[in-house]
Amino acid sequence: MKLIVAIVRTEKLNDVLEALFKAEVRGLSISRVQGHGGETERVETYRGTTVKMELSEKVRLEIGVSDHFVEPTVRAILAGARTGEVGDGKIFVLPVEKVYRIRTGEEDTAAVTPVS
Amino acid sequence: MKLIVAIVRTEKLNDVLEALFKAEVRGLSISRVQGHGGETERVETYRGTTVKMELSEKVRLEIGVSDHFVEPTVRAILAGARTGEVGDGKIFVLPVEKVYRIRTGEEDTAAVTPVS
Amino acid sequence: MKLIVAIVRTEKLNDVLEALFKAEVRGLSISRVQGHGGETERVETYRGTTVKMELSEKVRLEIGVSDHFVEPTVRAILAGARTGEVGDGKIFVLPVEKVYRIRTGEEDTAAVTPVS
Amino acid sequence: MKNLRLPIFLGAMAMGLAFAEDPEFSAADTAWMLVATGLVLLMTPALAFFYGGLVRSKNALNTMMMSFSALGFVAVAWALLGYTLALSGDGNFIGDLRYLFLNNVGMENKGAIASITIPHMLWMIFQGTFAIITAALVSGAVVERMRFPAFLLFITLWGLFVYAPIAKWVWGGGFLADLGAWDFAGGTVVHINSGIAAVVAALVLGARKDFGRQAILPHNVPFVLLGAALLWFGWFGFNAGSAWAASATAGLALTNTILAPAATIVVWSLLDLMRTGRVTAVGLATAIVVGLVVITPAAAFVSPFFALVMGAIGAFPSYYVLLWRAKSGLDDSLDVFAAHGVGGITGAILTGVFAQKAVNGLFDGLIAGNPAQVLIQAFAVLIAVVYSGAMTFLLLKLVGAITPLKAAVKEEGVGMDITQHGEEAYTSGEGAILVKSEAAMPVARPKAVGGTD
Amino acid sequence: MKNLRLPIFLGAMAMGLAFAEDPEFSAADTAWMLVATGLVLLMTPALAFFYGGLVRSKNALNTMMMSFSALGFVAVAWALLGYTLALSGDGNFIGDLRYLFLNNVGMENKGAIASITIPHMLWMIFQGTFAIITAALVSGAVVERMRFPAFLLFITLWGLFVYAPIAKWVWGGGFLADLGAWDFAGGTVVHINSGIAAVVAALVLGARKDFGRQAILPHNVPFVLLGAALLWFGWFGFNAGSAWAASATAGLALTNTILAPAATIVVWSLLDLMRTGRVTAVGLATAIVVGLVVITPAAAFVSPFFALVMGAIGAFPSYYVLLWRAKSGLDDSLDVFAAHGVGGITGAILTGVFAQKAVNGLFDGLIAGNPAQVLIQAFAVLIAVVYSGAMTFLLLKLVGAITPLKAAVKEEGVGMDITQHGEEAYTSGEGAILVKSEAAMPVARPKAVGGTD
Amino acid sequence: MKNLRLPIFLGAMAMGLAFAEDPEFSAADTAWMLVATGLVLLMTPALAFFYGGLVRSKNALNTMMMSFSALGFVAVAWALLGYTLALSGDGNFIGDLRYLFLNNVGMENKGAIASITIPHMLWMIFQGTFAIITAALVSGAVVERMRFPAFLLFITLWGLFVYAPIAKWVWGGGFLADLGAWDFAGGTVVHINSGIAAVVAALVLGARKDFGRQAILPHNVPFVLLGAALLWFGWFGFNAGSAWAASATAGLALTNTILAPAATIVVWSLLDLMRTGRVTAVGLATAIVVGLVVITPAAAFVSPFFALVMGAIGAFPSYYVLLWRAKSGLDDSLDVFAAHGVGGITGAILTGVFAQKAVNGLFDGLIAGNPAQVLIQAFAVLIAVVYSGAMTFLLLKLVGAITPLKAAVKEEGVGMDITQHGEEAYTSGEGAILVKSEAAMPVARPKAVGGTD
Ligand SMILES: Nc1ncnc2c1ncn2[C@@H]1O[C@H](COP(=O)(O)OP(=O)(O)O)[C@@H](O)[C@H]1O
Ligand SMILES: Nc1ncnc2c1ncn2[C@@H]1O[C@H](COP(=O)(O)OP(=O)(O)O)[C@@H](O)[C@H]1O
Ligand SMILES: Nc1ncnc2c1ncn2[C@@H]1O[C@H](COP(=O)(O)OP(=O)(O)O)[C@@H](O)[C@H]1O
Repeated sequence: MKLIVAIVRTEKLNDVLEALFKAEVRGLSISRVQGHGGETERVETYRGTTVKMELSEKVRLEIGVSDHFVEPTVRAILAGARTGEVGDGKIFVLPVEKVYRIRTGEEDTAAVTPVS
Repeated sequence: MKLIVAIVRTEKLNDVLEALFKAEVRGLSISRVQGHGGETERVETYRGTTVKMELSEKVRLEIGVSDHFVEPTVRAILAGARTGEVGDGKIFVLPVEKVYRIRTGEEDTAAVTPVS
Repeated sequence: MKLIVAIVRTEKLNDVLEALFKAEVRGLSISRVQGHGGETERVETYRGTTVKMELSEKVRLEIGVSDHFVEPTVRAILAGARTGEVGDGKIFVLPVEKVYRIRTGEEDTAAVTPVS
Repeated sequence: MKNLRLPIFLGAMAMGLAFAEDPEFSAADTAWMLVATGLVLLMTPALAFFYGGLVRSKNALNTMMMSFSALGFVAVAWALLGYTLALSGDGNFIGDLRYLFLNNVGMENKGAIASITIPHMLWMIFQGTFAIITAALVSGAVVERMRFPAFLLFITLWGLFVYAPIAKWVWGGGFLADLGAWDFAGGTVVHINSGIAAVVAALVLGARKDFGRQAILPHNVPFVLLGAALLWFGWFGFNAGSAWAASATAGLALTNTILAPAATIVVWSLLDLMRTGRVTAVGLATAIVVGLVVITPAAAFVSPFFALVMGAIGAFPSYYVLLWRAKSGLDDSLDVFAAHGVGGITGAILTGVFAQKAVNGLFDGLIAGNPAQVLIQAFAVLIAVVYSGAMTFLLLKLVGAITPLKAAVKEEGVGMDITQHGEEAYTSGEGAILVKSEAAMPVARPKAVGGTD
Repeated sequence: MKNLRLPIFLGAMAMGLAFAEDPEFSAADTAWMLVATGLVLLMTPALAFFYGGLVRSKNALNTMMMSFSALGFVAVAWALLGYTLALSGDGNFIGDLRYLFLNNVGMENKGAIASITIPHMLWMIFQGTFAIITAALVSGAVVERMRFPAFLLFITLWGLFVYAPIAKWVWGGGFLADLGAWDFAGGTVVHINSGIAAVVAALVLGARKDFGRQAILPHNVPFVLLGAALLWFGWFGFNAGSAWAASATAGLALTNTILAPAATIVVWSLLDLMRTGRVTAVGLATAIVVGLVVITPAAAFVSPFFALVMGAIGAFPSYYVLLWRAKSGLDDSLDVFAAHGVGGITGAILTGVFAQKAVNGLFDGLIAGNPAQVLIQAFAVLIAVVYSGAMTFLLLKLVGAITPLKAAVKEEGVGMDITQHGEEAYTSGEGAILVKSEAAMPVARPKAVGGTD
Repeated sequence: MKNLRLPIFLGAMAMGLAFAEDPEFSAADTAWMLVATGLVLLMTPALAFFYGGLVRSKNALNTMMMSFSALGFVAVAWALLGYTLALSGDGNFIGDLRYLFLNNVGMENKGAIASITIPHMLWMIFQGTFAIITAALVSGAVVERMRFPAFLLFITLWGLFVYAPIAKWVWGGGFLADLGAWDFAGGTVVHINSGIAAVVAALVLGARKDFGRQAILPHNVPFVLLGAALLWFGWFGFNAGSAWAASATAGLALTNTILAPAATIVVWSLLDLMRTGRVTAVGLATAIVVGLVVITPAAAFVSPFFALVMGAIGAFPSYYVLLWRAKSGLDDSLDVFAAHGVGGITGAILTGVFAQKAVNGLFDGLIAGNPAQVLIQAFAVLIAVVYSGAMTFLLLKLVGAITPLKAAVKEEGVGMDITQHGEEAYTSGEGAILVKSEAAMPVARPKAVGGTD
């Protein structure tokens, strides 16, 4: 079992979701984050105050998958999220010791296999 | 040391918190996420535009615990978050290599044991 | 490769970012979370309803680093985030199996080394 | 708004002028009443923000829509039928049908019952804006759980069969007017009426599933303040417009409509400060509304000094009823009863206390040596309470027999915005897949071959 | 606003009064027109919220700024030049320069063309508020992609060379007025004009990069409702103010301005309910605007009952054009055409149907036995459509030759607020590093020695 | 608002009419002043949104409450005492107590000092709305750090002992009026006064802990725009209402109140564009306010063309002071000084430059050959600056001796909404545990047996 954490561009989220759904990845959670990376900075001005914005809006995906699903999931994200310009984001694959499906109490692989 | 990540229904958050507090789990962080799972989709309409909402509001809990606390914590979440209907969410247990309490610099188990 | 997850006070974020930038840590993502810890509770009143607020606003940082960067990163966060009062937050260091840079497909250490 | 049996005296005596029986068209009065009508219309969207800010964000649109839809459904019902039921004929209980479908409602300066100096149709629509806001007020008791189609049907009927008759009794020369009960701008007709209907509706609907179990907090307090501010602004049309003229009476009403809520703000803030050590914003917004409600029946009947006194006194009953309500089992969700019901009753009674013929040219209250007026006021309150309560109950039962009143518990959980309106108040568009043709809606997960979920 | 060739009759016949040739200053009319001017001015910020709520949050400020900047640029252009082009002289096509730079625009109660009872300058600025809102309306078609400097240049020119001439033809005693086409408060001059300009602008600019590919959802529906409510409120000044007096005509216009949108709300809600099972909030807000647009040309020409009918009928074309547009390739992003163009045409034609001399003292429509009026109305619509379309196209090409019209795709992706204005609508201040001196802006990552990124 | 020693001439000469000594009640003037009073009252909530949007979300309610509470505390103080101090008697420095507790403030059309054509009490409350907004304006300098109870005490006293005397000198027939200093609607009394008080308050309070260290960004720019729009709308009542009649003077004031800010918007936008390449929304909102402030003292004294000129010129000083202030150590957090202080001084001086007797019937300025007027204006400015500065200092010291002025650094960190009001502006209700009985508040962590934290 792995937990895949990916940071992608906000505007690519729809493409990523589509790619994931095509790859039969059905369970995931997303959240809005702000990221700092190689992106060029933005300068904003509010009345006399000038600020440099170090953070840009990104979306974070969190996907728990069984081991043989890691590969296709990562591939789907890479395909859906890439623009080739600085700021496309990162994918992290973390080990998971245990997964539970809250509804049934099922564990591990069973917990992330969709009910048909 | 483990990090327990749980995705639960927004409306069950209060029950989960209560269950956790009863189980003596005192340190945790939550955030709002949007999840995709087996839930039935929602169709929304804005003027002429019809959209299918693939994501529903969920809450994500992140709880760092010492090893012997994993079991009661998971049990508390399962108890507090279950409705039995599709969409109840998942729990992931991740290994943690090191924990620090920022205030004191304490490490590992000491870092997650509450001061009395 | 490690993933460092840190929960810090909202008002210390700017200090933490500065400390991290000084330590040459350039890639990170942050999100707003609400935390429960040893902080004193707040009581709020809305019309006749009195509530106890169990959660306070915090910021969560997520930083993927190569192994030899763990130490300076943790030190930077500890230095930037500490006030010494209850509620300063925690740092978790998680093992990571694989990292990808979406833009190039680069993996692992290469994926988190900035382009010069 | 004044007792139609005695419309001439009010202005005449207060201003020291004598009007002829059939007054001439007055451009000045028309100028003011054009504005006043616009102001009262604005109160309903204002209420939408006041109420909408107080609910959880998943129910924000639904709550606002309850007010906004009144601007359509109650207004049309008023024009076609409600107006003639409320403000025509010599009946003591209900109007006749002479103005059905706006028949005979023309541009001449002829009131439905009293003589007025503005176009008849302007007067008709000015009165219509009162019907709209009154119906919208009731919604505060049933937010976060009432099904929207049932609500639409309910307020349309309520505007016709609860609001219109009470308006007839008090303002249409009906039996309460004959009794000598005074209600300048709608303490009884608008506020007590809606406040009691709210209690009944809350009881018939039952509580929200989370009520008393979880903390239910306002999702946007600035919207509550915006609503309160625009309500106050609109209330100038409500109270000073009820003089139906740009008269000294209107000036008195407007002055009082500033001073009374100002005094309520001060007292409410001090009560808050003493009880919890902190003045609350939701409290201050509530105080504004309570002060406005309290002065409404008395707006042109008491002197500015007594308006201050009424505003100050009026803070107490509502403040404490509100505290009690939150602990009680009654899920009058946005405290329509505490603010409008209790505030309206306080105002109606205090009108009987502080009215002075020297000020209003019409009648004296307790402090001017006429204690009987308090009893007359109390009697009118009682009648309104009983009728509004009973009829609201019957109408809800009727509507409930046609279509379910209350959303399913699960729908309540998801939120009324999504389930009743298929919309969200605040969206980021994430995870929203565009449906290109309505016929073939793509489904994302037909077969589930292994994979993850 | 009425045909300036026949200004006296309207009030005179409707009210049964006879005015002298050179009317006296009227404080009552001035009182009303002071308010009406303020109300119409408020419509432009109201539009900013209506439009601003409908776009994505990354474009909220840019969208609002398009309206707010009209309050500066179009207003100044109007005062210096637009007014004299639109409303002076005996020309059939364009004014002369007698009021250039506000020369000869004084405090006496003398209209530009017609006799009026209010100060000349008040009339000038009242008319100016119409130019502002009309220009701002067009922006709804180009939001989320038009570069701001290009927009500023465009609307300034558009106010002068598209709005002013059409105003001259219809209201300034121009050739459309001579033909007997009637437009009380701006169905043709304001709504058809801006609706057509919107279509052309949408075509010239081209679609947003995400249009038809992704769901683009309103980021703040309460703001949409707030905008709709304040538009309605301001529209009382727009329609009833177009009587230029606190007359019975104004009372009629105001009454109709409440009843027509009320009827549109009801019909639109029922259409929504029948089509999707749910009444939508964005739909209701749209219905308010459509109802207001439809009644605008007819506001003081039809009876209140027919205002209800017009509001009800008017819901249909806009409702279905809106559905069609969303599926089409036309990125008229906020449906200016469906609401204002289609609504305006519907209103202009229906004015020719439901007008009654018995009501307006001026002319009859189809139902009163004058079918020709429908054709005259249609002809005026056609002229406005052709002129507005052609000139908008030319002006956009001209502006585009000076400065690029459209933001780069990447800028669109980041959002117009940041790229055009260097601001965000909602900020938390996180990750914002204060720049102390503008000269030496510290750069965070000069050298990249290993490390992480 | 005009110099009370010469009240009759203004209208009389401007309109070419001659009033009798004791003017009759005018329904038309009353109609307008009812509206104007409502409009000025609306400015204070408008300010709450303007200011509230500019602060961080953790201080949004506190900032708004500073304005909203003025609607209670300053209003009550005005009615009971302030009015009689400001606008009664023949004194040159302070009023007598003839109107104490609203004694002798009746419905007759009798001004406090001058003859007027509207009810006395309406005039009293119209003036009261000016006191409220002036006190609320000061709050912009102390937001995000001043303790709320101290603020309540401070503005109540400030309204009585700073605002009322200056109002007496300028409008109450006091010594500045005698000198021939002119301030139509409050450039000196309202804007310079509040702007200087703001500087002093910022100095006495000291800076916010994050000031100059972190970027402090506006949390909701749409609210800033909403506030600016409603301020503009309300300002029509402020400026045109200061004619106290629906006169041509009012028409002039209203026209200028549209044109001046329009010109300021244009100039400010171009300055922004030239300096940073981008027009900002916060800048545009600020420009609206600055333009309104600049024209306030001159509203009915200069021609519309010179109103445009004043609005255009007026942009410069405020624009550059604002830039300077942000880099300085002065934490006048929301730039009350740059907008109101500097704008007010610019306006007062320019009134002495562009006034024309041909327009206002009262006095000439520099361009009409009377350079002395500039000096007189400057002298009045000086007096207001000195008095307002000194008295504000004393009052703050007095209040500070009774209760601490400034919140603890930690409270500032948590935010003023939670610490001062026990509320949050935007809540989701998550993690909020309902406290059922106030007595026994359950505590979540009494014993800490191992476990986690
Ligand atoms: N080491 C990291 N840890 C966590 N998030 C990161 C890291 N590096 C980058 N990110 C996230 O990815 C986003 C894009 O990163 P960036 O380095 O600009 O992209 P690229 O990989 O194209 O060089 C950042 O805004 C941030 O949200
Ligand atoms: N594989 C997964 N990885 C991350 N989050 C998931 C995953 N599967 C489900 N979730 C989260 O759990 C929520 C409920 O999941 P769902 O599959 O509908 O529930 P159930 O377990 O009852 O079938 C989803 O909305 C999503 O937020
Ligand atoms: N075990 C934990 N798991 C996850 N987050 C935690 C944990 N303990 C504390 N936190 C986060 O850290 C914040 C501060 O924790 P707290 O225990 O109050 O601080 P301290 O370490 O100073 O005692 C909390 O609000 C919460 O967001």
